[in-house]
This record gives sequence, structure tokens and C-alpha cells, in this order.
Amino acid sequence: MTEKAFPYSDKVMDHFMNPRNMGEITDANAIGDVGNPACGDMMRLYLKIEDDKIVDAKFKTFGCGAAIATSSMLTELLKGISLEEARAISNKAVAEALDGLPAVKIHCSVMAEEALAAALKDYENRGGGNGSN
Amino acid sequence: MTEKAFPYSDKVMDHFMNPRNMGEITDANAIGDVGNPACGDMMRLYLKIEDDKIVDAKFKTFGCGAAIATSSMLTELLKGISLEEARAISNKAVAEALDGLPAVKIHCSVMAEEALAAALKDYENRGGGNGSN
Amino acid sequence: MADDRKIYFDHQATTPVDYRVLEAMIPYFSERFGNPSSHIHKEGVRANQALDFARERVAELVNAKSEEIIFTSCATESNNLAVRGFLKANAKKGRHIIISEIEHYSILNLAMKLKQEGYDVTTIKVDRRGLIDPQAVSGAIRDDTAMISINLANSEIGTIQPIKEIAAIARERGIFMHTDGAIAVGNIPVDVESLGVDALTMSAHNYYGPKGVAALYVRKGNAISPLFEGGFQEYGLRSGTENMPGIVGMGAASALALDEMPARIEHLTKLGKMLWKGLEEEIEYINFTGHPEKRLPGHVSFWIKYIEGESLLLMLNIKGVMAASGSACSSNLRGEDEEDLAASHVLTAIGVPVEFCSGSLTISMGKDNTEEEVLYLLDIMPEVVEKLLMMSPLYADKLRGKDPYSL
Amino acid sequence: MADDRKIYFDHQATTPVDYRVLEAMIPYFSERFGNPSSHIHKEGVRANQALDFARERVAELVNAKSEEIIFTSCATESNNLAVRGFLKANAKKGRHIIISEIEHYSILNLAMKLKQEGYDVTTIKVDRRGLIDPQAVSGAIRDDTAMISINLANSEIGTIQPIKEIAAIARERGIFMHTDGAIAVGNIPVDVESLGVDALTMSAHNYYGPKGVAALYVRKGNAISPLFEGGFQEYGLRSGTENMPGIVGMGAASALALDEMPARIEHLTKLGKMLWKGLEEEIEYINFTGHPEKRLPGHVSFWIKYIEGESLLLMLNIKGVMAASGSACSSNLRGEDEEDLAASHVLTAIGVPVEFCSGSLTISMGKDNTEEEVLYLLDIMPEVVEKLLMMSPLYADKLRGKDPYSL
Ligand SMILES: Cc1ncc(COP(=O)(O)O)c(C=O)c1O
Ligand SMILES: Cc1ncc(COP(=O)(O)O)c(C=O)c1O
Repeated sequence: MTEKAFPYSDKVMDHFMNPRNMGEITDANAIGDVGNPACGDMMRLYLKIEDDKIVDAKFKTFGCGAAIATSSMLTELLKGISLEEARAISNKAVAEALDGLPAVKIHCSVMAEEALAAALKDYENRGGGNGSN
Repeated sequence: MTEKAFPYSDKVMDHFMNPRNMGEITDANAIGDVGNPACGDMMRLYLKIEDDKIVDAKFKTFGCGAAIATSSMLTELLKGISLEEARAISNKAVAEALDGLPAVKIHCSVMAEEALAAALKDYENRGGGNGSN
Repeated sequence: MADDRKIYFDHQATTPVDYRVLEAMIPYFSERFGNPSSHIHKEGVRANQALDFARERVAELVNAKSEEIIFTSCATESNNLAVRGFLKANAKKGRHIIISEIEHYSILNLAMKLKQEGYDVTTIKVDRRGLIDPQAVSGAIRDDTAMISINLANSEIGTIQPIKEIAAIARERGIFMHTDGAIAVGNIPVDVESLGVDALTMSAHNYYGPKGVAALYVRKGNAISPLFEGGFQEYGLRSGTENMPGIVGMGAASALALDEMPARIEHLTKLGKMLWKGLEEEIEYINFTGHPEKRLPGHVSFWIKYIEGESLLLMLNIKGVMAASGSACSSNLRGEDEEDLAASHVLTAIGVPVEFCSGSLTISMGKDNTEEEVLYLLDIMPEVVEKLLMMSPLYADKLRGKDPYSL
Repeated sequence: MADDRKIYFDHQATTPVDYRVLEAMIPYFSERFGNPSSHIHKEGVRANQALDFARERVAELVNAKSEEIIFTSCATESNNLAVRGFLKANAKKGRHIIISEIEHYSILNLAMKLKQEGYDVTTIKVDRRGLIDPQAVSGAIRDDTAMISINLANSEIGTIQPIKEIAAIARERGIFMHTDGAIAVGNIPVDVESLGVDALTMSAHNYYGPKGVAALYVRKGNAISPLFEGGFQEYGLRSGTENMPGIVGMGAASALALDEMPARIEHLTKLGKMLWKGLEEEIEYINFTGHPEKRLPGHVSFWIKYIEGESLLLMLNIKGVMAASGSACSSNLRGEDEEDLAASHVLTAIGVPVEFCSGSLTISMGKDNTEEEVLYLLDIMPEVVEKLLMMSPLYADKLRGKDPYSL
């Protein structure tokens, strides 16, 4: 019954206080916009994809500490990997990379996974990757 | 709602620890036997009456601290007074002479009054006081 | 990583036990540890005397009679005892009750339970400052209204309700009036006579007394039933061996509160104004919640556009400032219930846009907070807010002319 | 007037808080005073961790899982939560329950209440030593029996019940089995697995923990409902801000009890035997109550012919010995109820002649009592008894050949 809810792991706190890749990519060719403030969280993921490779990733997030940390960690994981590798990244992987999340905050990592999926979808919609696949 | 039940007054404790007139009067001409152990208390009052005057008073009591103290105090009040004066002694007078009793112990002083009444009745039944009145 | 500074600004959740209170309690743990029910021996007698003494102090704090005070284990229990206890003992008085929409969960969830059992519950709305209109209460009264339960002050937004006016209406209509004073009693003057209430919930840990003890005042002449059965302690209304050190502590905290209240209020009012004014000046997108004057002293609550509450709280925490987002004692994230994460019912009640509700912060200061601490908070707020604004996609949209709040 | 000596022989009523327990508690009053529900800031996090730690210690003491422990405010509440909470959550399991005639008032009065509500209650009788026959329980089980609640040990006469045997019967028949271990847990080995019970009441103040905190063990997989509503603390089964110092204290007391139990039992068994034997030799009219072996260590109870209990207790008290007459935590003379003065239901249950029942005395020793203290009691008893015999009209009658006890 009792899942320890808090405190956050040191890694979560680190990514919350010093978020990596915070900001926007002006010439992003994949944007994933998920969540909404009413649910407490909203994440916007910017990707710059070149030759099936994620050359840059940034985010803006409105949300709790876990939401910000997962956004930060997600961009870290994404930078420099291929689209195929990116598609394999699950919410669990993000949570694990942060040394775990409190049970009530798992939804934040789910949001990260959704933001990634949305960004990849957006890339497809823009016709990205068609030629090179 | 809250009547202070305990502790007993110093006077009650004194009469409990050093009961006055504890014992029996072998030639008593008035005995009052009241209460019963099932109710927690039983008092036996012995009086020696001469010329409408209580020349001696003793008691035996099975009961709580208050029962013993009221017995002791009752005998003190009775010694040396006239029957008329004795008839005027109420349970309240005994309780007051002890500087009061806890609310739940008032029944002990009632028992003392009853013991006195019973003894005086016994005296009458034995024909005492008939000639001298 | 974290600043070593430690500023506690979350007194509405709980307060530290005053050292003088703790000192009064200590002997009752290991030395004068008697059970008041052991009234015959010395330890029991001493416990009884201490119990009476504490009861008098608590009664004095709210101008009640000693025998009108029932000790319980927490305000939650007191609230339940007041409402459920009254309804159980007064089944003939009707099956309609009136509460407000900004009650604590102990009243709200009980009301929900009562509805399931066939009671009718009218929930009075509050205005944008969290105030209840006594006339609304008056209008809700029906022939079968058994009782009214409305909180004296709300922990999240600090608003103090016009209980005196509501109680006058209740009395006129012969209706039992309970007020949940959990975070008001001991912090502002509360007088059951001048308020005219029939029952009042008090909570020791909200005014520098210990957790684990609280009380319910019930005006003489009103019957209530116990929540559970046992050995007849507390006039048979609350059985179980008394929490003696806790009760002694509540007594001591009550005496101190009565004594020091004017000074505490003056101090906290000053700190509160200072913080309010400072925040108003430096935080562009701030929206204060609750009533500007009719509020708990030292209580400042607000939400900031484009910023989420927990992240703000967490950043302040890293910088050594402990505050609350929403109501600490009503939100319990330790459960697995996702609903726990929903927007606060209090904020939605006062019209904070539900889509952005998670931005609320409650700063509740206590008697030992200082001006310097307020200045520190005012000092760090701008950069913290700036940092979160920079991270916020909502703010980014606003800068682009698509302000989500004006949609 | 009174001897300066102070010997506490009333541990069944309550125990002093062990200094090591108090030491563990102290920081949680004024320093680590956070509310576990304030889980976001440091104080709240620390409170949460302390809560978890304490829960583990309490679970360990009775070989339960941490998540099977619910903290409450007293054993009375735990008993009510077990019985009422189970019945509420399992309305379909039938409306018959089984208890014994020597339960604590929190069970007896609850059972009375349940009867008024239409439940059927079977009350199992005990033998002259206070023992329940498991076969009697077996025989009382019906198709609609929802639960059994029988105490593990009785405070007044010390008898320990064959709960393991009873629980085995209950399990075989699929019936929820609760045992009130209020004065047993922490004093004798109690293992929920080997006992096979589904629920167990624990009381901190009965094993050197503080008053104001207790617990209920409920075996995983059993649903119970809360006694009152609120903010969902304790898995939603017991709302209200947690009594943190109390809970920490219960945890510490549990760890100490687990650790020191063999030594404590050995010590108390020795003192108990010494006292029993001494009294047997020197007090002519003594009658021991309870079971000679199946009893709490260090617990000696008896009544003396011709002598009333309170006066004996009071005289011992004057000489510095604190003990109990009847059961301290069940008799409450502070009420105005004359019935409070009635003979103990436990003594009448074991066949002590009701007409002389008020003579009972309970000596319950604790871990810090000494042989020297036992010797002192043995030293003063004869003169105290003699003094009361001399005062007793019943004894006078006996000397005259009219022994009221042989009528
Ligand atoms: C067997 C038993 N159960 C329950 C209780 C009730 O305990 P409390 O008064 O601490 O609630 C007692 C009292 O000591 C008891 O002896
Ligand atoms: C207004 C109000 N009432 C009742 C409570 C419940 O208090 P507790 O959790 O101490 O039972 C709270 C919580 O702080 C509160 O704010």
C-alpha cells in the first residue's frame, strides 16, 4: 500500500535544479506538445533531426519537479541517438535514468514518452525521414 | 459534569488511617447495622446511651476509605451529645465535618446517617428512653 | 546542494511545539505517568489534577466552561464528533445539514458519507475572496435543517468567515451551529460566547501544542453521541486512556496563546503586510488569494500565472524556505489515488482558473518568524519565478502574443 | 503523613515511558515537527521517513508487515476500528459476532451497541481461572457469524487466552478473528503469524511507550472501514494529522520490547512467583484470581475475605505502594454514574462471590520493579490486612462463628 512518494532521488533534484537543454530550438523540425496545465503538467519537446539522427533536443515544461526533471533527462537521452533508438525509449527508461520516481509521479515519465512520440509524429507529418528511410 | 472524585480531604485520610472509636461496645444498648458487602459497604454502629445521652460510640465497618472515615467521624460527633442532638445529625453534617466527600462517595455519609437512625431505632425497640422521656 | 538556511513558512500545516509547552509535558511521560482512571493512588490523582488543569486552560482560551471541553486526538476527530455525534444524538432534528464548499476534508468527506446515508447536504458557495455570505446560509435553512458546520478560517487562503453573523442566524432558527476552528483557535481571538456557536473544533498542533491532541467545545445543554465505545472517559463522549502529556501540552499552549496573542498578532500582521507588499511590487504575474483584510495574520497566499505550484515550492525549498502548495493537511500524495493530484477544491471555489490552478502557494508564518526571513524570501522570489517563467511553455506562448490566460 | 517510598505496581493501567523512548520522541516535538502530509518540503519528508521507520518497528514486534499496521490514538479506538470497521466493510458476512464475557469495556459496550442495532452477540463464558474453552467458541459459531473478538490477556486477572486454538477454529470456518492484545503486546511474545489472527489491537502505553498512540494490525486482504472521515491518512483508514512524537515513541518502545523481552519476562516471572508465594504463606484469607500459569508475567491478583478492596488499596497507597482494585482502565469513578461502583464483570465472571466482590486487588509489576520492592510489600501486607480485619464487621461475625462466606 505504501509507496514512498517523496523525497525525490538526488538525480531528479539535480535535473530539476539544473535542467539540461532547457529552451527552444528555433529551427526544430519536430515538436511534441503534450499535457495541459489543468492536469498540472505540460511539456513541449523540440528536436532537430538530421539524417535520422537527433542532433539537438530542448524542452519547455510547465509542471512539478518530476515533470521538469523527466523533460531534462529525456532530452539528454535523445541527443545524438538515431530515430530508431529514440523510438525504443520508454517512460520506464526515463524514470530509471533518474534513479526512479515516486509512485504518484510516474505519470510525468509517461508524459515524457508521449512528448517524444508526439515529436516523432510531428516529424513524420512534416515529411521528415521520408527520403532518407 | 466533573465533580472532583479524588483525592480525599486530609481529614478523611486522617480518619481513615487513624479511625477513632473503632471496635465494639460489649454492653451497647443501641446497635445500628446497615449496608451490605455487595454494595461495597457495611457499617455497624454501637452506642451506649445513658439518661438520653450518648456516653460511648464505636463502630466496625467494611468498606472504602470514605466509609471508614465517616464511621469514625460519626462516632466522634455522637460521643457526649444528647439523643435529641443526635437525631439532628444529618449525612451532610458528617460529610462537612470531614471537609467534604467526593461526589461518588456521598452515599457513605448517607450510610452513616442510616446507621445512626438504625441504632436509635434499636434503642427504642429495646425500650430505651421510654422512662426518661 | 541545498542552502543550509531553514525558514519554516508552513504553520497552517503544523507548528513546532513551543519549548515552554514541551517543558510542561515532559514530566508526564516518565515521572507523572499515571492513568487518570487510577483515581485511587497518587499517580492517578496527579493525572486527574493535571487533566482538570489543562481542561481549564483550554476552556479559558475560547471563553468556555471547563466541562464543555472534550479532548480528542485530532481536529479531524473533533469535526467528526461534532457533526456525526450531533446527528446521532438528535435523530429527530431533521436530515438536512449545511456546510460550505471550502471545508476541510474531514467535513467534506463526512458530508459525502452522510449523503450516501440519505441526508441532504447544502453546500454554500464562497465569493472570489473566499467569503461566505450569511444571507446565503439563511436562505439555505429548511424546516428539517439539523445543523450548520462552517469553518472559522481556511488554511489554504486564510479567509476568516463571518461566523458570528451565521451563528446568530442559526440560533434564531434553533439550529445547532458548529465551526471548525482548527487553524483559527490559538491564533486569533475566538470566544464561543461572542461568536455564539454551539460547537467548536480546536487543534493543539496548530498553535504550538503537540500533535495527537485536539478538543471539541460543545455548549452545555446540547447532546452529542460518541464516535466509538469504551470506558467512559471524557464524560463518556470520548473513551480511551487520556493522552496525558498531549493534553497537558494543549493546556500549556492554550495558556501561552491567550497570554501572548496580542503580541503575536501584531508581529504576524506586520510580517504578513511586508510580504504581501513586497511580492505585489516585485512579482508581475502574481494573484493573491483570499480576503485582503479578513484573513489569518501572517498568512499570504497567491498563484502566479504561467508557473506551476509544486515546482515553485520545490525551488523555494531548495533555497531553505518551506511553504505549502494547496493545503498540506488535505492533500495526501502518499496514497495511490490519482485524484489526490487534482486541483484544490478551495482554489476552484474562489474562481482561480481551474486550468491553471496548480500554481497556488501558501505562506503561513508563525510567531517565531522574523522580518529578516521575510526579506530573504522577497530576495529570492524574483530569480526563482524568472527561472520557472523561462522554463514555461505557457509563458513562451504569452510572449508570442498567445496568452493562454486570456483565451 | 505518607511514606516517601513510591512503588508502582499498576502497570496494567499504564506504564511509564522508558527514558530511551522519550529520548527518541523529543526531537519530533519542536525540531523535526513536520506534518507527513507536507511531503514536499524537508520537514514533511523527515516526518514521513520517521513514520515509515516507526511502522516497521511496530510491525516487527508482532511479526506483521509494515503495511498491515494502522496507527490510532488508543487501544479503545483500535478495538472499535477492528470490530466496527470490519462489520461496516463486510455487511454481507452476517450479523452475528462472538466475544467473551471478560472483554474490556471498549468491546463490551460496543457489543451492546451492536445488539441495539440488530446484531446478535454471543458472549462466551470463562472458567474459574478466567480461561475460555476454544470448543465453546467453536460451538457458538453459526452460519451468519461475521467475526470473533476475544482478548489476548485480561488486565484484571492476568489470564492469557488460547488465542492460537481459537484463531485456528475461526480460520477453518472462514471467520475474521480479532484479538485485543492491549496489555499483552510488548509484554509477552505475540506473533500474528503463529497466532493466526486477522486483527490485533496494540497499545503503546502498556509497554513503556506513550499514551495517545496505539495501533491495529489488520491482515492483508481483509477490508475494514474507517470510524470517521478526513484527509486519508493511514491508507484512508484513520484520518487526521499523525501524532508523530507518539508514533515515533511507539516505534522505539516496540524495538526495545522486542529486544529485551526475554530478560523482562524472566525478571517479572521471578518477581511474580516471589510475591505469590509470599502472600500465600502470610495472608490466611487470600484467594488468588486468574490462572496460576497462563498469566501475564509479574501479574498477581487476589481478593481477601472480609476485607473491602478500596480500603486495602488506600492503605497500601499510604505506605507507598500503588496498585489497582478491579480494572483501572475500565472503572471510571469520575462519572456520576453509581453503576461505576458495581462489582467488576471480570470477577463475577470467574465466580468470585458477588456479595464480596469489592475485595479484589491487582498487582501488576513492570520491568523496573525490584525484589526489594516485592519484599517491602510482603513486609507490610500482614499488618495492613490485620488492621482491616479488625475493623471488619464481617470478620467479627466470622469470629463469632457466623462466617458470612459460608452461608
Ligand atoms: C484488555 C484491554 N483492552 C483495551 C483497553 C483500553 O485501552 P485504552 O484505555 O488505552 O484505550 C484496556 C485498558 O487498559 C485493556 O486492559
Ligand atoms: C480547517 C481545518 N480543519 C481540520 C483540519 C484537520 O486537522 P488534523 O489533520 O490535525 O486532524 C485541518 C488541517 O490542518 C484544517 O486546516
